[in-house]
Parts: sequence; C-alpha cells; structure tokens
Amino acid sequence: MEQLQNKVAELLEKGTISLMIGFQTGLCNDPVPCFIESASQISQLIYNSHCKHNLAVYLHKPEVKQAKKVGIFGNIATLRSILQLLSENQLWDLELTIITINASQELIVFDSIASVEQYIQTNFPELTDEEKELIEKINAMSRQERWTYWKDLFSTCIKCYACRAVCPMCYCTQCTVECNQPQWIKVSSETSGNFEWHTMRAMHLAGRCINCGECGRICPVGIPVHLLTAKMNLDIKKEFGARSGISSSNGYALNTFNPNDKDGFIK
Amino acid sequence: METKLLKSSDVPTLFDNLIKSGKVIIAPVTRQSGKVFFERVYSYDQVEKDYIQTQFSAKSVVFPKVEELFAFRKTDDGVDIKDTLSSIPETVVWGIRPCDSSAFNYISEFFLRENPDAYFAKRKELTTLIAIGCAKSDDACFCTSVDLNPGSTAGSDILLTQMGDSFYVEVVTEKGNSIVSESASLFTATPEKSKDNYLAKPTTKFSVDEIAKKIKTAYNNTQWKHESMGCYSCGACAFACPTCTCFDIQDEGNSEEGVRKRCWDACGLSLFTKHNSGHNPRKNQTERRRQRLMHKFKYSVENLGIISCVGCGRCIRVCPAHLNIFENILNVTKED
Amino acid sequence: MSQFEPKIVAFVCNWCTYAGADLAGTSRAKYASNVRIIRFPCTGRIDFMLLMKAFQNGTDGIIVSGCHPNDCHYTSGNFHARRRWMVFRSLIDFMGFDTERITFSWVSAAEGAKWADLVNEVTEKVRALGPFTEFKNIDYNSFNQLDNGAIAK
Amino acid sequence: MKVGYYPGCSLEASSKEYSDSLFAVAEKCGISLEIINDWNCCGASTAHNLNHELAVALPARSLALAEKQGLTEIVIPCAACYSRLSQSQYELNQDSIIKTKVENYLNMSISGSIKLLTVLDFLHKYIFPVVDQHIVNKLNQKTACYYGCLLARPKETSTIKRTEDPMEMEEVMQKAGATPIKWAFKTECCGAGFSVSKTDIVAKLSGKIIEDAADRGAESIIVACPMCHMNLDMRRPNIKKQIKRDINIPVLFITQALGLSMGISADRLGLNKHYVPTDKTEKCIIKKEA
Amino acid sequence: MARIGVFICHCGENISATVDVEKVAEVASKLQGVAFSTHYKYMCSSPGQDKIIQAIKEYKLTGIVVAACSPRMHETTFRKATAEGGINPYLCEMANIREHCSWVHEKSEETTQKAIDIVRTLVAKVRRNAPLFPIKVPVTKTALVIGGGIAGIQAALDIANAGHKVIIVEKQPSIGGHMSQLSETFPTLDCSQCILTPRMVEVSQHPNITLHTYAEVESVSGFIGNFDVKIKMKAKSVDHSKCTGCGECWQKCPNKKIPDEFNAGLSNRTAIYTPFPQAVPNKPVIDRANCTWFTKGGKCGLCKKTCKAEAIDYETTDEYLDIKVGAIVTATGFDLKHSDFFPEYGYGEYKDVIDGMQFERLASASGPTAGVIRRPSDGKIPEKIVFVACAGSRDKAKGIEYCSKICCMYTAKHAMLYKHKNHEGKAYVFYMDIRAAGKGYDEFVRRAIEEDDVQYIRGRVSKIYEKDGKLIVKGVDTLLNAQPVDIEADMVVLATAVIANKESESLAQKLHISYDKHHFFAEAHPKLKPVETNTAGIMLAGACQSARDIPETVAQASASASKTIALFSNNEMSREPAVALVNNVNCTGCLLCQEVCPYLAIEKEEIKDRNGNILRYAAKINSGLCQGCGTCVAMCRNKSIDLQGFSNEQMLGEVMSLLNKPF
Repeated sequence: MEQLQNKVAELLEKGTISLMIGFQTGLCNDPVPCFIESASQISQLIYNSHCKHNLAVYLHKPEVKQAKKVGIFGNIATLRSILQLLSENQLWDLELTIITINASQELIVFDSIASVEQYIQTNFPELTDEEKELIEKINAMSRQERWTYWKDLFSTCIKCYACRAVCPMCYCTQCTVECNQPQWIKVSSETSGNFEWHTMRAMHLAGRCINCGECGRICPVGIPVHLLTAKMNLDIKKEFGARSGISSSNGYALNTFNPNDKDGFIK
Repeated sequence: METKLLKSSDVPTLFDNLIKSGKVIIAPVTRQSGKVFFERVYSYDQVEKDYIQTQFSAKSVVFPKVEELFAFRKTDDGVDIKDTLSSIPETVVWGIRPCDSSAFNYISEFFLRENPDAYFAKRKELTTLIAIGCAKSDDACFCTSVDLNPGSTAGSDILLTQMGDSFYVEVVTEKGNSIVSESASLFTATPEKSKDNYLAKPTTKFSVDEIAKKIKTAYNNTQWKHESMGCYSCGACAFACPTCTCFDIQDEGNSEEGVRKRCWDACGLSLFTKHNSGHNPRKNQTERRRQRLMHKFKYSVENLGIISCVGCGRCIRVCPAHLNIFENILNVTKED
Repeated sequence: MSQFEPKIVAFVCNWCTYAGADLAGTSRAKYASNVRIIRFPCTGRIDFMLLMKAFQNGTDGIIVSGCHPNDCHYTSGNFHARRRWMVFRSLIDFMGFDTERITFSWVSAAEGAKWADLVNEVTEKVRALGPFTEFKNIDYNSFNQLDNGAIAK
Repeated sequence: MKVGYYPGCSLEASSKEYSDSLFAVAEKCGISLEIINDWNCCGASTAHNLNHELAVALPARSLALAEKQGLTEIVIPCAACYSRLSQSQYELNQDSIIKTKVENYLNMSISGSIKLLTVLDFLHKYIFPVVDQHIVNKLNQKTACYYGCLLARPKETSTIKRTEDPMEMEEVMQKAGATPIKWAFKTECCGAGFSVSKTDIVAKLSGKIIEDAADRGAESIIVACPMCHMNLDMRRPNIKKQIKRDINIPVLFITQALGLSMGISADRLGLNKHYVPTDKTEKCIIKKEA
Repeated sequence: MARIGVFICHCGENISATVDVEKVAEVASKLQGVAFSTHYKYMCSSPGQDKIIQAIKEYKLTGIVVAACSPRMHETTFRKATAEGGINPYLCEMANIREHCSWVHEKSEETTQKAIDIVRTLVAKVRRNAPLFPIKVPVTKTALVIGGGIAGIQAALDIANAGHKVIIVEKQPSIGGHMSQLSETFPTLDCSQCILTPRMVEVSQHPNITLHTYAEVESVSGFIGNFDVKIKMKAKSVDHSKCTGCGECWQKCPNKKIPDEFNAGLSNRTAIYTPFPQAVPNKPVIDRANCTWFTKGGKCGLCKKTCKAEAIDYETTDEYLDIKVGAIVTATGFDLKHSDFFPEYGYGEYKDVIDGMQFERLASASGPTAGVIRRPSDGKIPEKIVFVACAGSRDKAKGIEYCSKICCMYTAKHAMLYKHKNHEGKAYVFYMDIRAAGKGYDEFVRRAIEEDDVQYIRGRVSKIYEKDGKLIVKGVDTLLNAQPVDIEADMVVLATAVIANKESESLAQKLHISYDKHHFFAEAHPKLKPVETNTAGIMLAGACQSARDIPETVAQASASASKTIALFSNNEMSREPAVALVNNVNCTGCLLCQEVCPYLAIEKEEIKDRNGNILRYAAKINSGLCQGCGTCVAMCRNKSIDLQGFSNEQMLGEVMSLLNKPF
C-alpha cells in the first residue's frame, strides 16, 4: 500500500502525471474509484484483491482528457481494456502511466505497452466460476426455457443504458440507439425493443468485450448482461482462436477472416 | 387521525379482500436477480416481507416508465384515435415506505400545479398507498436528515407499523378509511401507544436548514468536479429515485399510424440537454451532476417550496461508482 | 381452416443469389410464393440489425444468401459476413430464438434450381414451425400496467 | 535407461551379429533394450502384396503388445520391419475404420502413441550424447554408407531428413573416425524383393552398388538393414558372375563399425559371421590420439 | 412530401398472365407517397418509356418505381428514361415482379399479393432515395511500366504510340529481359536478339518514353488515374550523360571473376560492366558489391583513371524520384528454378547438369562459347545430351503443381539446335506428355522427332550420377512396358520449372494487388478480366501472371496497353456513385473498418479545430477506390458509414414496409 502511495506521490511530484485514477475505501468498505490530483489526497489510495472495477472507462471522460497526463491503476480488466482501446485507435490523446500490483504484491510501473502485453500474456484471466456456471446453466436449458429466461429479464430492463455507460468499449460519440435516421431501436422501453438493444450490444462487443463483467454488476435491475458477451467471446475463441484485449495492434476477430472458417451451418 | 390494531395473522385476509375488490395490487416482490421491486401481485405469499427498501420507488404507479399518451391510425374516412385515459385501473400500493409516500406529495405538486397533467391526475386519484413503517435501516438511509422519519405519515393513506404480532394502523386519509371500512371486522380499537420503539433510527447526516442555506452559494464550488469524477452518467440514480420526474416525449410510427409516448429520462444523461446543433450546455458530468443535486436541494425549493429528496438512499445503493449523495452535498457546501 | 402461409424475408446479394433467383425465373422453375427478396450489393452489407428488425416486425422466417466462398464479387464480403453470421446465430440461439427460422446459404448465379429448392425447403420448414409469435406476444402497450415485469410474471 | 526392442526374424537368425553388435554398443553406453514379449512377424515383403488388412494387423499386434508392456519407445533395427511397423501405426492413426477392424481381430486396443526408432534414430538419440567418452579407436578407412530403399522411404513415415541424399549414417561413421565417401548408390534398391524368386536380378542390382562403391575407393560398405547386408555380403559369387569383377570389400552393420571404434571385440560384434572377410577393416583400426 | 410514380409492366403476357396487374396498379396508387400509378403492356418499349417521361412532367414526380423484369436487365434503361424526364436517374428503382414472381408462381391471389408486396417495398425504398451523381476522377495520362522485358517493351511502345507518356522502370542495367538471353525462338527458329534489339532501340529513342534502368519501385500510393510512385534509382557510379560507352573501363577492370548473370553463370564479367553488347542503354554501371574500390575502401580506381570522359563517379548515391501516373502495367517476368533444386539430380554439383537458360546461352552466337555447344565442365562438345522435361513442374512432391508451359517447346528447340550443330550427336528427351498447343507448335515438335531424330522417351528420370566423366541418367520408358533405361550422357539439360520472380511478393504488397500461392500475380477475373488486377488501374503483362511464351506475352502486353489507352481516352473517368460515405461527426475513429475494405479505400482523417489542433480522428473513404460492397457499413457499430443507393434508411425502409409496419 505505502509503496503504491509513495510511487503515486513521486509521479505527481515529478509532474509525470497530473491525475491518478485508483481506488479508495467507500461505503461498507467496498473499494470505489477515486481520483487523486494532489498529494493531500494520496492517503485515500488503497489496493486490495477486491479492486475489480474497470477504471479504463474513465479514460473517455472529458474531465480526465483535460488532465492529459493520467496515471491509472491497472487491474487485469483495466489493462486489457487499455490494450483493446489502443488497438481501436483510442486514447491517442492521453499520456498514460499505468501502475499495477502483481500477484506477488510487487508494484509495477509499465515502461511500455509492450510490457503490458507481456504482463497480460502471463496473467490472462479466465471467466469466473459463477460466470461459467451460469453460461453452462443457460446452455443446458431447452430453447423455450432460454427464451423465457431472457424475456423475463429483458422485460424488466428500463433502458437506462448503465451497461453501456460503464463499458470502456462503448465509447461511441453517438450510440446506434440514439441514431434516429433511421430510428433502429425505439426509445421507449418495451421487451422486444429491449431484446434488440441487448442483441445489438452483444454483437457490437462480441470479440471486443474483455469480460470485466461490469455491465452485469451494475445493472440496476440485475440483468446478467455480461453473460451475452462472455458467451460470444467463448465462441469466437473456439471458432476463430481469437481473444480480445491482449494486443494493442490487432484486437478484433470480426474485421478479419480466414478462408477456411467453418461454415457447416450454411446450406 | 384514527388509529387501530391489526393482527399479523389477519393481514392475508385483508390482502385477499383487496384483491377480491378487483383493484390492481402492487407490492414488493423479490425477482430472480435477488433484488426487490414493486410489482403487480395476485396473492399475499408473492409479497416480500423482509426488505429495507425496494430497488426502485413506487412512482411508476402514477408515472410509468413509458406512458402511452395516445395512439392514432389513418382510415379511409379520417383518423382513429385511441383513448388511453379510460383504461387506467384502481390501484393499491402495499408496503411502500414512508419516505416514498412523502415523495408522492412532491411529484403531485410537480405534475398538478398550474396545468395539471391528466394522466398523472387520473392515476393519482385511483391510487391508494398502504405504507409500512421501517423497522430496519442501513447506511444509505438518511430520511431523518431531510425532516422525515421511518414513522412519517405524510403522503400515505394508511401507515402500518409492526408491533410484535400485530400492526399499529394509522388511517391517514379518506381513501385509507374506505379500505379499512371494507374489512372493518379485521381491525380492532387500539390502546394509545407510541410506535417509536418499533421503528428504525437512521443516523442524521446533515441539517437540512444548514444545507439549504449553504447550497445557495455552492454553484461555483470547485468541489463539484471532484465529486462527479466517478460518475459514469448512467442515470440509474434518477430512475430509482422517488422524486425524479424528468421525462421525454417520443413519437413512434409515421404519418399513417403511430403512438406518442412519455418515457422516463434523466438530467444526468448527456443527451438530456444536447441540442440538435450538437452543442450541449451541460457538456460534462460535472455540470450534470451539479444540476441534479442543486435541483433536489435548491431549485425545487425555489420553484415548489419543497426539497425534492426524501432520503430513501436508493441513488446510493444503485450507483455503480458508489457515489454518495449526502457526502457530495456536504463536500460541495464546504467553504472552498 | 386453410393452412398457415409463412411470411419469409430473403436477404440476398446482387451478384450471386439475386442473379440465381433471376435464373430460376428465366428457367421458369416453380416454387413457393412465400419468400420476398431484398437486394443488397453484397452479403457483407447485410447488417444483423436488419435481420433483427425483420424478426421483431413479424417475419416467420429469414433466408440470408450470397456468393459461395471465393466467388464474392468484392473478393471478401462473404467471408466477413460468414464470421458475423456465425456469431449472430450463436447469440440468438443463446437468447432462445429458434435458429431453425433463419437459414444461411450460398447460392451462385448459376444455381437457379438450388434457389427454387431452397425456397421450398425453407417454406416447408417454417410452415411446420408455425407462426413466429414469441416476439409479437411480448409487446404490449404500457397503459394500466405497472411495468413489463408484471406482464412477464 | 531402458528402450523397447523389436528384433524381427532376421536379427534372431541370419543377422544375429546385427543384434549382438547393437546390444554390445547399447550396453557400453548404459542402455538396456527390452524385447517385446511374444512379438510376431512384421509380414514384410509378402503380406502387403496379398492382404492389406493382414499387412496392417500383423505389426499392429506387436505394437499392441508393446503398449501393454508399457513401452513408450521401441528400436527396430531391421529396415523392413521398421517400414512395416511404422506404416502400420501410421495407417491406424489415419484411418479409424481399419483401426477398429484390427482392434477387433486382435481384441487388443492400440493407442498408436509408441515412438518407433530406426537404428539410426536410436544411435542419434541415445548413443550420440554419450558416445565420445566411449570411442577409443579410429576406424581409419573410406566407407560407403548404404541406406537401401526402406530406411529413407516413404516420406510419410521415414525419419530421414534428405530422402534423396541422406546423411545420418555418414554422421555416425564420422564419429567412428571413418571417412564416408560421396557416391551415387546410397539409396538404390539392392533387390531384396527378389531375394528368393529372381536371385539374378538381385545380384545385378547389388553388383552395381558394390561396383560404384569400389570404383569410388570405398574400403568398406556400411549398412543398417539385414536384407541389404545379406545381398551385398552373401551373394558375392553370383555378383561376380553378373559384373564380371571380383570385389571383396567387406560389408559391416553400422553397429559393428561403431562397436569397433568403441573397442568392442570383433567376436562380440560377430564380425566372424560374415562371408566377405572383415579383417582388412579390423586391421585399419588405430588408437584414437587423445 | 414524396410524389412517386409506379409503372406496372405486363411484359406482354409474361407478367399479366399470372399477376393481376390492374389490381397491383390500383393498390399501389394508395401507397404512402405514391402520386401516380399505371400499367402498360411493354414498359421498356419507347412508348412505355415515354409514359414515364410524360408522367414525371405531368405529376411532378420525385421518384419512379418500375415493376417489371430484373433490374439486372433494364435498370439502366429506365434510369435513362427517368433522367430524360428531368429528375435524377438514381431516383428510379425497379421492382422485379417477373423473374422473382410471375415466372415462378402460378396465377393466383398470392402471386398478385407477392407482386403488390414487392412494389410496396420498392416504393418504400424510393421514398428514401437521394439524387446521386457519378463520381468524376481525374486521370493522369502517364503510364508506368514495371519491367523492361519483352512484355514491358511491347506495352510501353503501344501506349507511347497512342500518344501517351510512358515511364519504364527496369531493375537491371539494361532492358531486354530474358528474351535477350535466348538464342533462337520456337517455332520459327529465328534469332531472338535479331527481333528484340530493334524494339529495345525504339524504346530508347521514343519521344514519349522515359527509361529508368538500374531502378526499382520503392512505394506506390493513390488510386486509378492518380497513382503516386516513388522510384529508387540505384547508384550507377557512372554519369551516363558524360559516358560515351567506349568500353575502355571494363576492359581495364582487374576484377574479372564475377559470375555473369546474362550468361547464366557460364562466364564471368567485370565489376564495372554492361550486361551484354547490345545493351540499352549501352553504358556501364559499377556493381559495388564486387568492386574493389568499394569493398577494399578506395583501393584500385583504375576505371576512373582510364575514363577519358571523366564519367566515373564513386560518390554517386541512390536517388529517389517521385512520379504521378494514371495507370501501371506490371511486367516483371519470371525466374527459373535452378538445377540445385534437385537432390536426385546431384544438387547442382555436377557441372554438366544445366538448366534451360544456360543451354540457351551455350547455343547463342553471343554466348560464352560463341554458339558452339560445349559442356561447362571441360569444354568438350557433348556427344550425347539428355533433356529432362518437367524438371520440378507438375510435381506435387516438389511443391509445384502447375505446368510451366514453355518447356515442351523449348526442349524440342534445344534438342533441334543441338542436332543442327552436331549431326552425329544423340539427343534424348524424357517427358510426361508433350504440350504443343499453339500455332505451328506441334509441327515443330514432330519435326524434332521425325526429321532431326531426337529420341523422345516417355518417362521420368529417377536419378542422375556421375561415373567416369559420364552422367548416368537412370529413367524409365513407360511406353516400353516400364523398362528401366540408363543413358550415359555427356550433358544433361533440365527444363526446370518457371517460377515467380523472387521479388514479386514484395512488389505485389507495394501495389496492393493479390497474388496466388506461387506468388504469381492474380488477375481480376480468370476469364473476363485476364489482364486487370483487383486494384483498378493496375494491369498485368507477361510471365509475372503465370508462365507464358513470347507470342502470348506480347499479346497480353498489347491487351494491357489497350486497357491503359482506353483509360487515358478521357480527361476524367466517371464511376458509379454507389459508394460508401463516412459521417465524420459521429465516427469514433476506431478504424476497425479499414481492415475489411478489400480495396484499401478507407483512410484515417484528422479532424482539426480552426487553430489546426487535432480534435479526433475519423475514417475517410476514397470514392475513387470504393467499389460499394458495403462491408464496412455493416461493420460500423454506430452507423457512421452509409452506402449510397443501399443506405440504412432505404434498407430498413424496405424491411419495415415489406412486413407492413409503419416506418
């Protein structure tokens, strides 16, 4: 902990960074995002294994962009997001300093993106067990059961788009749901429209999503939306052997192809 | 105000009577996600008994997330217009918390002053609120900071407070009275008793008068930026909030047939103020977050004479970034 | 009561399948009249959102068809499409759509007969499945309901 | 260190010296060879002309036994046996239908995971790493390394790198201190297919091989296959008739040559079992200068 | 408010026989946005087209739907009519109710209903059509020809003679290519140089042709009509403007042991050299890799001393030249597999096992042996030569499945030349089949066999080895019930496979053209576009596409020349406006679309504020390159790309109206 605080203090001191995005302790001791701009706040900065939020989403905020020289605490989710975003030509307007603490509690300040890629190679996370279980559970259902399962959930969706708001990969200046020429998806929240929204979201994130699970965590009505993209990623890994968020150069399985891709399902 | 006693064991019967009466009954229900929501119920065993606060407020009874204002279709001889008012049913909300009930006073004020909103008026008129006082509270609760408490009757038609194996019943309004009289046999007279020992005691986070004073000058406080940094601008707080009333009118269809809808919106969303030109007067979350808080504690007081926060703590519980409204308020009202 | 006639939308590319359907016509092949063709320059242009909209707005079945691999007029449109279809198909399957209602195929400009057979085959299949009501049933107008949750119960 | 061993008929009879020398060399390098119990004929030279399934099943049995016995690697000195066993295993792994058939015939299951080694593979893998400390002599002569047909073919199962011009034997002989010559016949056929039926053709083909070796100054021919050895060694009289020349270059098994350089006695290596006397070769052995 | 005219065609009986056209027209008239609807026997007839033209004027129509045959049949017809009517042709769409309806269904309610649906769908589309205008692309009327072999020479001369500027880039110090190395040519046996040299001279003197020898293409950008090319001019170390080509220098050069490429390594050249006597330009360059001055750091310098013209300059460096061209003809030719590719034939260690090109040099009057065929090892005149056809070609095991096409003919030629020079000599040819399809080709081969008594043996050679100064060729005669054949030859000529130029892959990548797995360049369509590539404006000539003989090469060169001339016949070319457009206000600049574009039409655009600071990046589509497939449109997550003529509005409109939903 101290080493982290000292390092950040040093970086602020040296002017390497003018803003540090990290974690602090919030209500009922949950780690919550915090934003350090001056030495006086450094004592708030904490780190523990519960710091799972994906901080990369903040890198799109105008307030953060203003700071320009930004330090960010890179848990795995955040690191993968950053790689994926770089591969999609984002973050060019930031001078990032990425800090993490590895499994053996050593503080790492990444000297290059290449070293982040290195780090991810060796720390590549699988889905959590409960995610795997849930996906398995749903796969095991009959088609009708699957339909009812999702229908009941989506019927409660209020289209607040919080799932979009917390997703670092949803950085579009104008989302397709806000596109009204043509109006692809109704603004009002109705189950069929909600189905469309979640299908579209999953399709747009398939192969780009880095499985941080934030969308599922924060859904105010508790829809496990993260399962959709997680499942897609599994399929994409299986079919095309591709993984998201591991490289800053080529990050997307669906804008390329292999002439020998399977097409058993095509008549 | 008339007070009575109701045996816990008689509550199911009361509930059955309500259902038999053909009214739509809305009560707390635990969904598969494990979260508690107000939903239409058809029997008492669907009802969740042990909850501090529902995920979303009951405002949707009078202000649905999507209100169909009218629908039309062109015909060979003119236009058919569907009247949507007439189909609004009589509704009873069971198990609403006092803070939520009092929120009804605010939204009624909002929708009914000057040119009353027909849809809201009709729904309000046909809705009865049976509140249950809070036996428990959590860190997020702060009703006592906004001059309310777990036993307030404001806004409720009936307030029930669990005392051991029976409920202390306060019949607040005529609407409430009619419900009681429909099942009069279940209610017995009650010895005057104080319900206070049975109610939760949420800590007071701030003095509302002090805040009311300080917030007048808080607009330019530099803390706003820091306080809103974490905000994802997802709007969940507004959708969960019992007093947030922002909406957005949507037309669906084309010149041949279509429908006009009123949908929930939130001042925290970037599109809320975005102009067609692309210009956005509230460009950053800093400004939008400030708007929401200033509205709750300053503007609504200026416009309607009421603070539009009832301390239910929902915004704190749903916030993915764990932003905390009373901390925010305290910080932005500190001297710079 | 007369048998159910499914409504089927076909999303086809201009260079292979559309031409294939033309060939079926010039060779006067006779096939079921349930399919309506929408013409795209290339299967690569076919946005999954359009398929979604078709489902939502009451089609009973969908055909998506274009050039065989390596035949794409634009060299690679169909390869990209193929990947997207794979993902889309497995997604809607995961969400409980009946993937039997959507048929993907390669029909070249020379395969008029294949087109006719495909249409008949799909029409029969979808007729057997019956009308696609799942989507229609979930929509309702919001009056006098607290929220969709109430309906879902 | 233990490696499995499939002898095949020749190494138990006509080419006993091949197996003797192999064991001698292995032993010197501290490697013991474990024979496959109840092994059977590989079916070479006839089975695959008569009945395909039989040709696969015969070697398959020995393979299955080896697996049962818990062997993970087996060395197969006879090139013909190696060819049959390796091709059989190859087919079993390729073709599930024939695999199930064969497994039913044998009522044994085959995983097809055993690693098969030619004598060259064996020498390279197990002897090379330790050989230097054991080499005491220099086999001071020009040798022609003769591979024959089966060691280098077919591509699918051969472990040889350059099918048309293999060098693996040469590498061994250099270790032994000899000077391998460049020559044209190292992968030509010796005619073994006709060993029984048309011996004249065999003599003619083998004759050409010996002739070329001789003309290019080879003082000995090194082989790694019992068939080759038999044809090049035993048939000299007939060969003499065919090529009208009397050539008496000895023919040694590679294990014998290597054994000599390791200072193993000629008897132990079975050099006395040859038709063409090997004394010339034995004479040219000199002590390796330290 | 749209005012659409709907025109239902009977197509004689073809449509009206099964579709109730009156009803279709009647229903159509009630559709949203339809201002006029009618039906007629033959819409494509001129009275039919006049109906459209009249209606546009009379009813002030803003869009046209013609319900008739397939748009692939008559779209252009009706768009022309629409234009004549005075509105933009792209406001007209066709509803295909013949091929897709009347012809494939019986007469029935449903058939008519289907026709109605199709019409309604297209009306919905046209309501969303926008006027489009053909895209004009300026054309730079200069052609770049890469490669100065016979293909390049032919293409250059044809284009230049049509009055356009041509720039030739040749890697070697002289043009001429492989053809200049050949002795005689089949099937006429006329001397290769005699027919080539005049063409080379013509090139060097042509006012429209600029020749850059000893130069290579460094990079290519831009698109059809507007390519920007960077050319690398390798340092010649000789100032050709001063050099008189007297040849003193290379006679003096002490470094005489460099294998001579022109003679396929059969002789040596000096470090300062002209590749061959008839070279164009006939002026030397210094091969720095082998020049003592450069290798030994400033030693020697003899050539500089001897040069009276003071043309020698060791200081010159590589120079780069930027040019703008409108079209590119790729004529980079081929390479030959060398004999060292064949272990069974001795890994190239037998001096007297040579390849076809080496034989050409031996047979050539200008060759190292002045045309006398002597074997490389000892200079003896061979009494027996074995020619091996298909050495590598058509051989899966060697990884070359294809036929090298020219070997059968040149092998026959070689055998013949040998026999003509040595009547007593014996020539054997091992072959698989004889492929002599070409004018006078088979006659030529027969002549070799019948008149010049060349022994043709059908079978392959298994091994070649040296014995007592002879090459023993072991083969088999499959026509003599597979008898093994051993031939003691003095020399063996392998007709080794024709392979792609070793730099072809890197060049293809510079040009953004595709190539096959053997690195030969790929044509746009194997039958209908054999000389174009997938990149508009880049043409192929000669053996860079696949093995070719001279007549074919020349024909193809002229073909690509005529394609170029056609392109240059206008100052600007106009292209179909069905291209993709980027809404760079919404574009997030993720540029994931770049990858999917088969035409590399998507570029990165900087969006700047008025002070020139970069605000963000966005995709930008080069309408010159875009072919309108729309793959990027479906790729784009937030719909920032749209395709003119098949826009999101239009397509969604079609779907919704097809399903009768308000939209």
